Amino acid sequence: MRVRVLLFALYRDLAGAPEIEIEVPAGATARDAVRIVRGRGPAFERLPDQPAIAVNEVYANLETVLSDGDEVALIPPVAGG
Amino acid sequence: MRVRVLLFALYRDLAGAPEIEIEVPAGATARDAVRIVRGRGPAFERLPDQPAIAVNEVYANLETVLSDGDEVALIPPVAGG
Amino acid sequence: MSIETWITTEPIDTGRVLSATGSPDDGAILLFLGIVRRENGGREVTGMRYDAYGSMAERVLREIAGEAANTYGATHVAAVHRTGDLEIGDVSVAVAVSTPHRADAFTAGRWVIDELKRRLPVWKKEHYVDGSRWLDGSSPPVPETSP
Amino acid sequence: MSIETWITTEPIDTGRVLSATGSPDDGAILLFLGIVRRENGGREVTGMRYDAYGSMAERVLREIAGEAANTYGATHVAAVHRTGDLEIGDVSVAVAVSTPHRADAFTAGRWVIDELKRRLPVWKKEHYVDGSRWLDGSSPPVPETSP
Repeated sequence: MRVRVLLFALYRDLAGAPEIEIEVPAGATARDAVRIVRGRGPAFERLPDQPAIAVNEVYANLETVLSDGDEVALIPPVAGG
Repeated sequence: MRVRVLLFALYRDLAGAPEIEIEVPAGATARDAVRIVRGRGPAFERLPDQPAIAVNEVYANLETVLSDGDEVALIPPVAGG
Repeated sequence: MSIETWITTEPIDTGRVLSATGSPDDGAILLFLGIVRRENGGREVTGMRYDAYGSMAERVLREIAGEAANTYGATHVAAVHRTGDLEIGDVSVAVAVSTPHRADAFTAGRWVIDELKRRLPVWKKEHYVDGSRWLDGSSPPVPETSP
Repeated sequence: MSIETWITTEPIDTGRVLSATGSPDDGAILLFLGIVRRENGGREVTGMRYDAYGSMAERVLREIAGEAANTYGATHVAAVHRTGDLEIGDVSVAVAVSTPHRADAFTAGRWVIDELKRRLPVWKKEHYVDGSRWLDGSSPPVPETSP
């Protein structure tokens, strides 16, 4: 199944891309998705291996099981205001 | 010497007057002025005998010695805002 | 640092209060508006009369604003109190502060409102359908010894 | 109760934020504006870029406003965050709340600002004469167990 991974702010600068589509096996967790993204080359490997994430716009933990079409965002420490 | 005594809000309603000029002896304190005002008739006697006061627009206590021409205000509990 | 305070019988111009604040060193502006409510202590309020010892209130309000600037590092403080006959929904008091750091804006703004209730020579009479009364207030801070 | 929140790249219309609040049951309105400062940690700032996960930020901001209304009895909550390139003096965030009782306006307004810093997916990059950097932020509140 396919998931869309979004990168913001520092993570976007590190990876040099705002988003990436990846293929994950059935039953994959957000942690698996992060591992796959980080395997996409040296730029992506600069991303943290345990980032905060959101799945479909809701904060979630890395053990969250993904579904086809999910949107997974890697969330750097937030600094609004 | 003469001092002007100002009354506000509840005190004005009680006394039925916004202000009153009184004659006080040299060396008189604000407490003396209050006593003289309260002696001006039944309406004035309804004023408290130990009100908070201001002398010349500054909070002062009842032992403050007055000077000729001073403005003494009897200040009901304040309720701004 | 700037201080702008006034007592007025006219409707409070909140835009003017707000625009009295803000400079390149400020990270926050806080505006507080006190409003005449329809209800108080379970009774329906039909209107409110504010009386003030005008000249002293001007002086005390200016003092409070200056103290807020000194104590909380507020760059600008504007405070205005309305007097006379007010209707439900009317703004009775407006306070605006600007500060370099954000937490200070809340602290300074809150402090100004609290002090103003504690020592501004202003009184309010609430009107109801069946009468009216002067609201209970706070004993003002009279000094212990003579000046 | 009304909630009005938005994320925008346009200058924040503080009048609109303020006018989203206020009703006959309210005794207080509080408006807070966060502003881009000229100086941060001793360095001169020349500008600021705000990035956001826009759709999620809209959702989180709405949640925060709703929680403020429920928790502090706020009658109206309006909150807006600006994104994109901001200059010194620009308003980056505006929060307005109205409440029946005055102390609650300060508490609710402060809570909205604190929560927004804690969990709104927004980031800021400060520009200096000699470079720029993403500012340190807070770890967002990720749940301990899977939903």
